Amino acid sequence: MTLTEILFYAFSAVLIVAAVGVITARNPVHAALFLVFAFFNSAILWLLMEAEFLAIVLVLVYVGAVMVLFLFVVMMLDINLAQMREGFTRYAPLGIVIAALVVIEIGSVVWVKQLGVDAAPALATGAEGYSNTRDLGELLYTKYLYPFELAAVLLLLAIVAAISLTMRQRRGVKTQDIAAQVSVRAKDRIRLVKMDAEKDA
Amino acid sequence: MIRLEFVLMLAGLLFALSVAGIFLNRKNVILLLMCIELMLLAVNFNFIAFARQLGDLDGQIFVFFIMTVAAAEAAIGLAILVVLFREKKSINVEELDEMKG
Amino acid sequence: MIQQSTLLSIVLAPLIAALLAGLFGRFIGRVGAHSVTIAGVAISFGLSAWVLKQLLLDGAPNVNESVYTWLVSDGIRMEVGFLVDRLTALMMVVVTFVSLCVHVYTIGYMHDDPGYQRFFSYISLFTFSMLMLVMANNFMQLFFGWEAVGLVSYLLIGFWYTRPSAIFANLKAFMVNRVGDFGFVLGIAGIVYFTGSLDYVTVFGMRESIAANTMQIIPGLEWQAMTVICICLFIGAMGKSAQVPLHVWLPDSMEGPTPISALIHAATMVTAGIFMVARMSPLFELSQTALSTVLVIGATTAFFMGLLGLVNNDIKRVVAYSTLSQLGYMTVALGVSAYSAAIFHLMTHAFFKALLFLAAGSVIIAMHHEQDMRKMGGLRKYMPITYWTSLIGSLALIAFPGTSGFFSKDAIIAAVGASHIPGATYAYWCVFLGVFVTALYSFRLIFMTFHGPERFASASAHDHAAHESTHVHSDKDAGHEPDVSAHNSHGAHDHHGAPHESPWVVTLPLILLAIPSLVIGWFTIGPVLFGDYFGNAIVVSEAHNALAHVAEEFHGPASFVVHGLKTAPVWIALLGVLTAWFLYIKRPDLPAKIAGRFSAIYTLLVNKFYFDEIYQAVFARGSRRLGTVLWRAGDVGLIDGALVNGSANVVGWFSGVMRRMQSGYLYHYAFAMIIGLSTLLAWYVLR
Amino acid sequence: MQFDWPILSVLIWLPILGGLVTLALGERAIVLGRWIALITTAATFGLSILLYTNFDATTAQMQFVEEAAWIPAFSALYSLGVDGIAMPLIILTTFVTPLVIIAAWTVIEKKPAQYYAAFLILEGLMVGVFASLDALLFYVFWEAMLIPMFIIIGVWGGPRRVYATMKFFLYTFLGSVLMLVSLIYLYLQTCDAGQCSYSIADFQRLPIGLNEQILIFLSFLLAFAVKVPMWPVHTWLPDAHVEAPTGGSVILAAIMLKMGGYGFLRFSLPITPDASAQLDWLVISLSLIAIVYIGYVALVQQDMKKLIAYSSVAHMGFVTLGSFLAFELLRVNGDVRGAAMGIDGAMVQMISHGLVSGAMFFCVGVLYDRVHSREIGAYGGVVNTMPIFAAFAVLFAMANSGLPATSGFVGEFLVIIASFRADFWYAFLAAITLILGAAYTLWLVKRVIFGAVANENVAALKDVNGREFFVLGVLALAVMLLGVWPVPLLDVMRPTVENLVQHITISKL
Repeated sequence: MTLTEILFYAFSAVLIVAAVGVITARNPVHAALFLVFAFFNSAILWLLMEAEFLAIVLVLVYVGAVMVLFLFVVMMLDINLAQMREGFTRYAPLGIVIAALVVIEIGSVVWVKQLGVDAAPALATGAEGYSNTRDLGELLYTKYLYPFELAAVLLLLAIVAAISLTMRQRRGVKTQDIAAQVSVRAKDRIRLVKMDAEKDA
Repeated sequence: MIRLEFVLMLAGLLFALSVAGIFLNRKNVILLLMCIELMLLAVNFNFIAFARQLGDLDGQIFVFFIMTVAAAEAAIGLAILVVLFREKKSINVEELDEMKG
Repeated sequence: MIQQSTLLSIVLAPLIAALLAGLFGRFIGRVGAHSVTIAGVAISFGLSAWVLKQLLLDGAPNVNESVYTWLVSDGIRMEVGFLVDRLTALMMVVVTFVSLCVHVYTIGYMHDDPGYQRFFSYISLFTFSMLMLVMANNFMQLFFGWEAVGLVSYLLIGFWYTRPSAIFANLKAFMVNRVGDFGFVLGIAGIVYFTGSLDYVTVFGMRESIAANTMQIIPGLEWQAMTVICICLFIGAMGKSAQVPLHVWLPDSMEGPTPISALIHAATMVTAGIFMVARMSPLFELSQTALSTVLVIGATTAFFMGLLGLVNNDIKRVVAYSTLSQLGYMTVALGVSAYSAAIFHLMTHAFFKALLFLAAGSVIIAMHHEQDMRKMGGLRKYMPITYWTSLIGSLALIAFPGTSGFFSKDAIIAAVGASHIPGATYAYWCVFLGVFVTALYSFRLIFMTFHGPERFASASAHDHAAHESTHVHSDKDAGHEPDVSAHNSHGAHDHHGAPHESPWVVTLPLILLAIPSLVIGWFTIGPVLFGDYFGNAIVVSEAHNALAHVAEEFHGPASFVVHGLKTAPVWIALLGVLTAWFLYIKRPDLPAKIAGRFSAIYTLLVNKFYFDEIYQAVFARGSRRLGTVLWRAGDVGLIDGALVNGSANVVGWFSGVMRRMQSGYLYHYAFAMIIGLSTLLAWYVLR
Repeated sequence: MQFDWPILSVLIWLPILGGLVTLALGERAIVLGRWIALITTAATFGLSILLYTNFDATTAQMQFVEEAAWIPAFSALYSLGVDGIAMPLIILTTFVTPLVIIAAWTVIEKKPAQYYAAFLILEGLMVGVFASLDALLFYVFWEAMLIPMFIIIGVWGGPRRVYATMKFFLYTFLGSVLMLVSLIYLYLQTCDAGQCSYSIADFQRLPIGLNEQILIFLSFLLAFAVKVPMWPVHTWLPDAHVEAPTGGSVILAAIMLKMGGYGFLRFSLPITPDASAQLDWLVISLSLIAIVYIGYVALVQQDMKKLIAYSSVAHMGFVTLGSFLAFELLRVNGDVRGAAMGIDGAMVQMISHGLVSGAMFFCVGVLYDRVHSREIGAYGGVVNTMPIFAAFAVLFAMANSGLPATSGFVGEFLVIIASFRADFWYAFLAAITLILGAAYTLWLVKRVIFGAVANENVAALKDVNGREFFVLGVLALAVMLLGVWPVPLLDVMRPTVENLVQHITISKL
């Protein structure tokens, strides 16, 4: 058993524990923190699997941005925890059955059916001057250029969407509406009424 | 050498846990979102493992895109959550039944 | 030689006049309207008379030519054409002559009516239609004319369209006629089926081949094709000529103005059926079954409809029932193959019945549009011309020896007596007793109207009691002639003043019609009835040529009269007159007592054998009920309710069930997705 | 003589273009829009007259043929042409539409520009249906036509218009989707060396097995029977008519119903002659049921438009009856004499019914515009206040009840005579319409037109104005003309009809 393997099993165990923590934590803040922990573990495991760039991105983007966002939201909102925990275990048996089913399925795929995948010639990861980041970059900017651009647009869209969803017009703020002022017409302001002259009683 | 089978099992366990999490935390939208993140993580494990096994970086590219989408999803999901909370003063899923037929 | 243009002028002159009066009535005014239509009909009459003279005296050949091809479909030509032989020419003269008289008469009768121009337009249009009918050389045109006269009759019965009874009557008339037309069309279709032609001459030429065919209308029952066709055609004739059981429209048609009662519902249109059967004699001769049917129906009409004339008090209706009865006589004549006798009676009847109607109209004018005979009486001295002319008409009607009606009717009775086809005995008794009935109601009319005490002055005082006790239906269907405006304008005269003779435009036609009513029989019986007047227009097979037996004893009109005096019918008729005199002059209290004694029969007669009620219940109400059931249960209930909206409801119900699955809870959807996914996966992986 | 310019395309697209222009001008320029609508439709009618005058009545060939690639991938062609069956129907379309425009001149107050535009576009599409030689093109026009009609009933209709439009749309759509399946099947059958065809003429030549024919026939039957409409798929018609505005009812009755009859003659009979021979009893019995059953139903209607709608169903029964006589004739008599007469009768009946029922709906419209009621009970004695109108109404009623010298008589008479050759009882049941038709029509006339003035609404009626007089007068002239001079119509049809009869009596098995 090599060091790599030992590390893999160790961190795998921790990752599982962290995941269990995420789904069982009483407090959402704790859950988020468990998730952060899980991400860290995953990053380490990815490093072990020679996906250095993605490991770094996971930490930077997920832990640094997404999870912080989660924490913000969790803390900002006043969540009634007691209500949330009601009936926590109601569907637990079903959930466990389904989870077990998923595990059995994957297990059977992996162990029984043997996947039929032979190890291909490994990447020359050990070679001099090899960089996972550069290889990925080359692929991204050549073969996957259009998807990459699309992903960028997607993110932009997400930004715009998130802002437009959460932005709200505050009432009682006195601002000018230039368009409304310009397009106003005389008859909107004054109404001429034709009336008979007053008659004598 | 990390064996492919073990990575896949790890991912499977992770996935199963997140499924169980969805069942457990069905009322709390934030936790649901977190479980989805966890699920995506499990998927990413698979991609990375296969990328290594097959010596093909395309798998890692996929992970990259999945993370992009996950980030966008989290952003919008949380934005919706905020709006929802503003409206309902709660994020209890059981109160969100307006889509009822 | 008769030119095509002459014939065209005969039919088109009234049509053009009708169009002028109808479309431009507002511009040409009253005088313009009656001038132009009278001119049109006069041209027709003049030319018709000339055509008759050509055929009769100058030996011109028959005309049979097509004028216009209406359409050709599948090789069958449908045309407009003229077949003018002596039968046609006779009809043309009768139609145009009566029409002319009625036109003149109308000037007086409709003097105050706001629909003056319209009326003239209609009667001219009628003249056109009737001429097209009689001059047709094919079934198509016959049917055209047939329906067109029906249309004009519809319009004219409903002429006073504000009166509920009038528009009820015209709808009824049209509907009953349509029942006849229904048969008629089937008959025509049958003819086309067997001969592939609509042309008379072609069809008659192929009559033997039709007769050789049989049809299975009801499976297993072979019918002679000719019988089917003839009975179908005769159903048409029953409708138009008001034979039992399709007679119900004719009494009601008296809702129309009197001139058209005279023209259409006595003299011309109703005889179209008689004319048609006579025209089709080559076909009818080949089917004894059809002839028997004709005979029995005619005989029934002749006797039983006459009975109804005995109890009615409306002067026009009495004349109408007598028309029904006389049409029955004509039909009987057709049934015993005495076609020429039928046409002869048709002609004489046209004169004297038009005369009677116009005289009744004259009385009605004098009585300020009162039609109830119980409110008349003693009019003889106020209206001498009307009295004498209607007396002539009545004498002709009862077949008083020497009058025109005598010759025609006696010939029919003799022919029936000589016939041996099935039903002839029944028919003989019907026509024989019918003579008595005819005499009784005719002179009942004369006596009640022109003789006896004057009941009109005091009429208004006690009219209602008498009215209701004896005449059950008077308010509903007898109606009262005037429309509002006419009544008012008459009201300007002294309402209770003495009646006076009608103006010359009314009396002139009376006199003009009285002359032929009286004398025409003398001149025409020889050639028309026993000579070869009709030539090959009428075909009678030797087997049932009843008239030939009568002809053997014919030695000129005078001896016919003398011979007639020796036979029972004349004396029966005189007995009828005496009875009428006894009941209505000598002992006016007797009729009511008799009615009381035989109240069952009396009620039956007053209610016209309940034909109207039965038809109303079975056909009118029954159809409506059937329609409602079909609509409510079939369309609305079954098709729309069960099938159309039903299927929509099933979809709705199913979606309602499915909708409950859409709880709206996010996690339900999530669970469903996850469970579904893992199940699918399990099936895929573990199978 | 054929033109060197595409006259049929012009007939289709000119009104559509006019409609788009009217639509673009909008409600503000309604006066201009109105005139554009009128001029366009009048010009279309004028051009369709050219179609008639230059029509070669000696041949059954398609004439004025145009062909262009449309969807090359499916080898669908934009191909147009007319024969003796389509041409009269096109003229009927172009004849009625201007009258609808005139009748709506000042009556429509709600969004008139869109109203005119809908009718103009509808006209183009309807001409397209009759002129298409390509099945796919036909289908596109056939379905597209529903849209303007849907809008017309749905926007300008009566109070229950939503129900009526949904019913109308679902009914007709349900009917025609199966037709599309059949058309695609036929298309696939035509494939020869990779070259397939949507041409209707190719479909007609195609040999097909009996079972397939029966399926195709049934799918066509559903599509066309709904449109005709035949019993028992007729119940959309009364609702649609009742709710539709006057113009909508007129077009619906006058032209759209004819699409069903046209479909039978163009598709069912020639494409599936053997199935037609097998199943003609079905069509004939449904037709006879329609004639008698619907006659009774019409009798008890209280709503004028409903009554006329039901009478339309009964009259269209003659169309289907006449069209399907050929096979029975062949069985009974061993020859097809009378078949052409039946089809002649069906065609004349279609044209005549277009004129007469259109006119009757116009009449109801005239009354409705004044009193705003369609109930028979709301009227009575209209003749007192509207004599000219009454004259027209009686004329059209007479035509509706099949009086000779009006167009209504010709078709019925021909069909009755032809059906006698097939079976006495066919003729017997068909002839019952003489009685029932007269009963419901004249009873309507009696209750609405005749009688004393029933109420103050009727007393306040004003007789027809010049515009209404023109519309009714033109229709009256057409009805009379066709009644006394049907030769021009029958002459142009004859070769086509004879060819059709010949075609359908040859087995395709």
